[in-house]
Amino acid sequence: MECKIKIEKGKHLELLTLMNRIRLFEQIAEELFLHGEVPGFLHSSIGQEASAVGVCAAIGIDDYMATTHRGHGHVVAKGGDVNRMMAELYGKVTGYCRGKGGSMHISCRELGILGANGIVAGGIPITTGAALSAKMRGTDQVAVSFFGDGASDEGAFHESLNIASIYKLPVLFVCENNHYAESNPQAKHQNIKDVAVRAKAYNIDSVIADGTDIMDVYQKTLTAVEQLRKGNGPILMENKCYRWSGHYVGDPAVYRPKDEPLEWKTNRDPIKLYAGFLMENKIADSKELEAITEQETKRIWDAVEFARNSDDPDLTVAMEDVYA
Amino acid sequence: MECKIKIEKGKHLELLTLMNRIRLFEQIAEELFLHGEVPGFLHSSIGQEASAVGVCAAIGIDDYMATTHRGHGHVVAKGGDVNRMMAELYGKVTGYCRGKGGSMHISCRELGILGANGIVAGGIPITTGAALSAKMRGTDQVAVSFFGDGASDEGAFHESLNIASIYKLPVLFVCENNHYAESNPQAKHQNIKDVAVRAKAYNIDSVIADGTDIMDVYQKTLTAVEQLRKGNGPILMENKCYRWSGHYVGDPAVYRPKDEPLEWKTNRDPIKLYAGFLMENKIADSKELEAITEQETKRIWDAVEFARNSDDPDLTVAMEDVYA
Amino acid sequence: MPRSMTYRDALREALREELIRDERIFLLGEDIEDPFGGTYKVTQGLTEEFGHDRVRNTPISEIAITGVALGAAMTGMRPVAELMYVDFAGCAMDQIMNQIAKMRYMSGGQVEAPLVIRTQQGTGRSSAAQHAQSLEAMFAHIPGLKVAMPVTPYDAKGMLKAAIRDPDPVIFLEHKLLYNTTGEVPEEDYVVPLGVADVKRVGTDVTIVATSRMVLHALDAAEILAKDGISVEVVDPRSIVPLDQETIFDSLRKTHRLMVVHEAVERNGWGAELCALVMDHCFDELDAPVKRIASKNTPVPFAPVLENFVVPSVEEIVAGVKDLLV
Amino acid sequence: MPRSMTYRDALREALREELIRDERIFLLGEDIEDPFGGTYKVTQGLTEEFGHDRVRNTPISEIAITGVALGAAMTGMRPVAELMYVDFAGCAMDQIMNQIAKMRYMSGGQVEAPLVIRTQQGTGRSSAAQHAQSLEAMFAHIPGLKVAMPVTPYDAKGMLKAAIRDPDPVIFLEHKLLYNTTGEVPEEDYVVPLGVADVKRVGTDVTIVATSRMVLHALDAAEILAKDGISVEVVDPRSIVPLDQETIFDSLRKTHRLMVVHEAVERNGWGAELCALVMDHCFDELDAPVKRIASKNTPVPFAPVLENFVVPSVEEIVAGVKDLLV
Ligand SMILES: Cc1ncc(C[n+]2csc(CCOP(=O)(O)OP(=O)(O)O)c2C)c(N)n1
Ligand SMILES: Cc1ncc(C[n+]2csc(CCOP(=O)(O)OP(=O)(O)O)c2C)c(N)n1
Ligand SMILES: [Mg+2]
Ligand SMILES: [Mg+2]
Repeated sequence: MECKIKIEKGKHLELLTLMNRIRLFEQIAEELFLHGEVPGFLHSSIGQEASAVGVCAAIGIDDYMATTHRGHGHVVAKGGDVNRMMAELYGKVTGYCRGKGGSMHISCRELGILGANGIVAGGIPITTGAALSAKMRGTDQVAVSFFGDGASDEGAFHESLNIASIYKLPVLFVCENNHYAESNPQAKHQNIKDVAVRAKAYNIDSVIADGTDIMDVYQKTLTAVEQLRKGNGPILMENKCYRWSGHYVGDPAVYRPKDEPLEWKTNRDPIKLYAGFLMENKIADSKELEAITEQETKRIWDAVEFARNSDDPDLTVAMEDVYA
Repeated sequence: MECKIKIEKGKHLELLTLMNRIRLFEQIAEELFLHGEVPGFLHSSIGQEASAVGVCAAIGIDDYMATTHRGHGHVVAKGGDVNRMMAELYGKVTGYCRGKGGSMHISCRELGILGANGIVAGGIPITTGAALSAKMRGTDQVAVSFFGDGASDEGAFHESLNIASIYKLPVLFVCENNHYAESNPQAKHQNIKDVAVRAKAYNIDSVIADGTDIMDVYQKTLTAVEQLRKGNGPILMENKCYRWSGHYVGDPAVYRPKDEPLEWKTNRDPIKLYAGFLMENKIADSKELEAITEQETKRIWDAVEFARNSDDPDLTVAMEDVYA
Repeated sequence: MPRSMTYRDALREALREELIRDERIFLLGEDIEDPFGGTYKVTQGLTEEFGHDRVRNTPISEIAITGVALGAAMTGMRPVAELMYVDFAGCAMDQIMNQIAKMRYMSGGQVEAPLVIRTQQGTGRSSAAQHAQSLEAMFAHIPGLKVAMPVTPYDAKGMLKAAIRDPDPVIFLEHKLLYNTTGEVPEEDYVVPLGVADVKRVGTDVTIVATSRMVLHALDAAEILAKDGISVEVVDPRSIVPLDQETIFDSLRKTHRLMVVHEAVERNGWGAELCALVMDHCFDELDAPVKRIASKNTPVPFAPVLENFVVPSVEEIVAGVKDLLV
Repeated sequence: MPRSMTYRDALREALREELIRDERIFLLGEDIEDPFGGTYKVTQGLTEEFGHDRVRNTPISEIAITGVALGAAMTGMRPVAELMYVDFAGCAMDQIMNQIAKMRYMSGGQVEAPLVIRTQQGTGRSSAAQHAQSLEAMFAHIPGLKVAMPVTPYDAKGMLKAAIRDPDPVIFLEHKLLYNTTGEVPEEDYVVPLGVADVKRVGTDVTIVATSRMVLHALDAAEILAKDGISVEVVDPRSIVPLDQETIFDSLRKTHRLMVVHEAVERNGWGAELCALVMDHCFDELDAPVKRIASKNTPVPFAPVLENFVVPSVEEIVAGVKDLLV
């Protein structure tokens, strides 16, 4: 891990805090799901925290972001309130979407979060539209679209990158290549190693980052966003990473070689790597780091309490928001 | 124009005959359309004859081919009977589709013509499926998909090339880049000059041919088809060409620079170029060439007579073929 | 002062006036820019006036057209997207049905999707199976969408303005055979609100509810039937979502006989929904079963004789009304 | 000898037996290969038995899945494609509606498209707006498609075999809440032909026509109503295209009261079509208006309380039947 730019200690700790918050949110939600407390599906992003936090740290609250079924991490990284997130997972009226969206549809207007999406690649054109809107309104906002390696096989991916290139839109397409599309390993769903090569089909720039190395992701995103704000057109970023869990909570992921997750967990844990870096460089000591974990653990359990104590939506809520 | 392989005179004349047949079919159909004799839409492929004939000459009757709204040339090149084609344009029961398809839906089962298509890029996945079928049945058939530069922006293009690459299918994707998608010049619909670069996104081979030079198209297709039959996976071929007429018959094409069509017609007329080549190399003399034009002119007017004299489909035909 | 103008010009005038009124509005679609001005020339002249930024061509990418419109609508713009033919909605159906229609709901009301998808549908030009469908029933089945189907230039202009100003996504279905029809259109700004039916002809014996071009067929049939002393009321719902049920039911309460006519295929078409609504609300008012007249359950054939045969004709409507009265 | 087995296992057995019977058959879809065996595990074990050639994973590319299936079907194969959720049909709608459904017609009968699209739909697992729709009415509106909706393991197996052997494209709609339900399934080869309704319970007072999982609700309601001395006949059309109208009308001619229940949203749902058909053919048999019970006109909400609320319940059916009888 390498940091070539000046980053304040506070910023470092903030990044690590967010990574911990994501990890703990996912771990605890997973546990609650397996206990039957949380309905629906859950897709955990454990192992991909560096990508979420590294990218979102490089953009502002005014910038737009859209994500996928595996979106908790991105929402947290963009500043999402874990109380409202957890409540949404529980289907409670205090959730971001008043319990009508659930895990796969969390959005937050004030934070520029255009929404998770249950349709693979479904959010990519939408983010592209947000970028067009920013450009037409003459702001310097950018839009970030998160999606997976599998999503890059969808027609929606192709059409979005092409139109963004033609219109020179300030959109960062972030492919989190975790090497699997559900049960299908990358080599079985696309005949390329780097999704980034697909940028050539649209004559746009691309950049590959180590998605387990937050400093790498963060610095490369800063550079990319600078380009976007200059009006140089869209960029395709590929963050190589790995999802530790199954595709959804409950999936035993028998389709993976046994030692593969072990290898990533042991040697490429984004949080362990970053914590190690901070300690090695004497930016923080282990006490400080433990304090963060403790604080975030408490924060998530508080969120669980908040969700548990929240009300179910009133039945009338079901009939609202179909039309204005 | 260059011919590096041995081609019999008879073959040369056959190719020129087909090119003439296409040109005359389009010219006469256009005229009849403007006189109100032919209903619906017509999309003329004049100027693109070398691509149609050069490609189809390199495959056999058993091989599959699917095309687009601009498909008359491909059907003729694959061996289509102009009587049945013209009758289809007239909506007569003697047409290939008994008058139910029209210009945009001509197909011919016996000739492996899977159909023209009214949906841009709609035929690409279908051709891909035919290639999968050939592979699974263990034949050495290949499948050729014709489409335009505009079609390469559709999601269907992307998904088809990706899956063909993964499955290593014997499919030749032939993009006839005539530099316009309806009224939209290529530079306004895709930020690339060569559609062929898109092959990189799927890690497949590509080849660019001069779509006004039948010898170039033919020889490159032969090589490509050889690769396909060896099981080396799909290839993206791009034939650079130009449509002389408007997008559809009746479109004055005011969106093009005035001298652009003139330039192509004068200097890059595929038929003139080929005829010149045959004469220069003493393969045929002008008399022989004139005889071909005469014969084909008669053939097309005979087709018109055939169509005119054919019956409208009985009304009961409308209710047939919805289900088996 | 009303002037006579074509349906096409009325639509263009609506777009133009709205583009002037609100700078958040922009148009996007295939081949809509000048000098081409759209396949049916509705947008002709608008690029020249408003520039390529606000009237923008897209690649042939229906997913992108609709998805980009949605993203823009969610972030403060008011896009009017054009799908060249309604049939191409097939290419964009995920964005239409899973994203655009549901965004407000899934977000718990946080976001709006104020956008219009203008498109045209229908038969009559030998456009064959992939360019001549009528798909309003599909859209009506998707909660979250509004569905407009104007028949006159007056309605076209007023409803397009209403659609553009609407906070919800509206599928705006023009008809390819109507562009050259003419009618009176006021000079002043006006809006025809969605969800307000129009009694296009007053009558007492039978109510015909017809949509889009079939309103014209119904009016022609009414004229013929009048000669036989049969008085037909023609009700045009104008939008089928929202639907002005009351105007339809009021007419039924007067005539006690109802026919519904549309150009979409009969099976699971919108006429079925109207039958069901009448069952629910006005069963006792019926002196005869509701009569559906719709296209036959086939793809649209190319040959003009066949195309004419599968689509409802004035004669079929005339005969159907007589059936209803025996 | 009938054995009790789950809906899932019955479907798998149908696939397995057909894969053995006819080597032109192959399966394609996302994540259907072993060891994963499909999201709902219907295809589990089949790759091991038949290999990756005949049971093949695809990229996440619904256009390709359906389009490739069509191309293969047109050239001698008999593909069974899987869309993981019916909602994803939005991504493939062009291929489904403009290509697959219309290919035979557009070619003037030259080609066939003998393929099956297996998918699952419905609510009950808090899957929210993009994973819980019921879209049979959309498919039924597209001439050229057949639409199957089995509820029991017996029907599931027999109808899947019929669908695979059918010369036309069939949209085969499983229900996500039915996979673990059990029922008797014979050991011998059998087929349940499409277009043959099944009277799932005989009764005399009211006819309920219900589809898919709603058949179970209707049977539960009938049980409850029986205690009040109300005799309900439950008719399951099993496929809505083709539709066995006669069995439904025969039942109506006996009971003179009809309810239709489905899980798709009410507006322009299949229940509307049934109302219209009854209008056309059996109006005089009706002692009361046909009653529709269907999901409310909203996207499917996530929260279990809300999801339950928008979908028809047994209680609603019971109350509805009582209404029909007053
Ligand atoms: C259009 C569509 N097709 C299929 C699915 C089912 N599905 C959900 S997630 C997923 C895998 C996505 O893979 P990838 O894009 O790599 O993201 P990851 O899950 O690895 O984060 C699939 C197939 C879906 N939700 N939407
Ligand atoms: C899905 C779809 N979108 C749009 C159209 C309308 N359309 C027909 S042809 C065409 C242009 C096609 O351009 P290209 O692929 O380059 O082929 P060319 O016409 O140049 O041969 C368009 C936009 C269509 N038929 N289908
Ligand atoms: Mg992945
Ligand atoms: Mg072109």
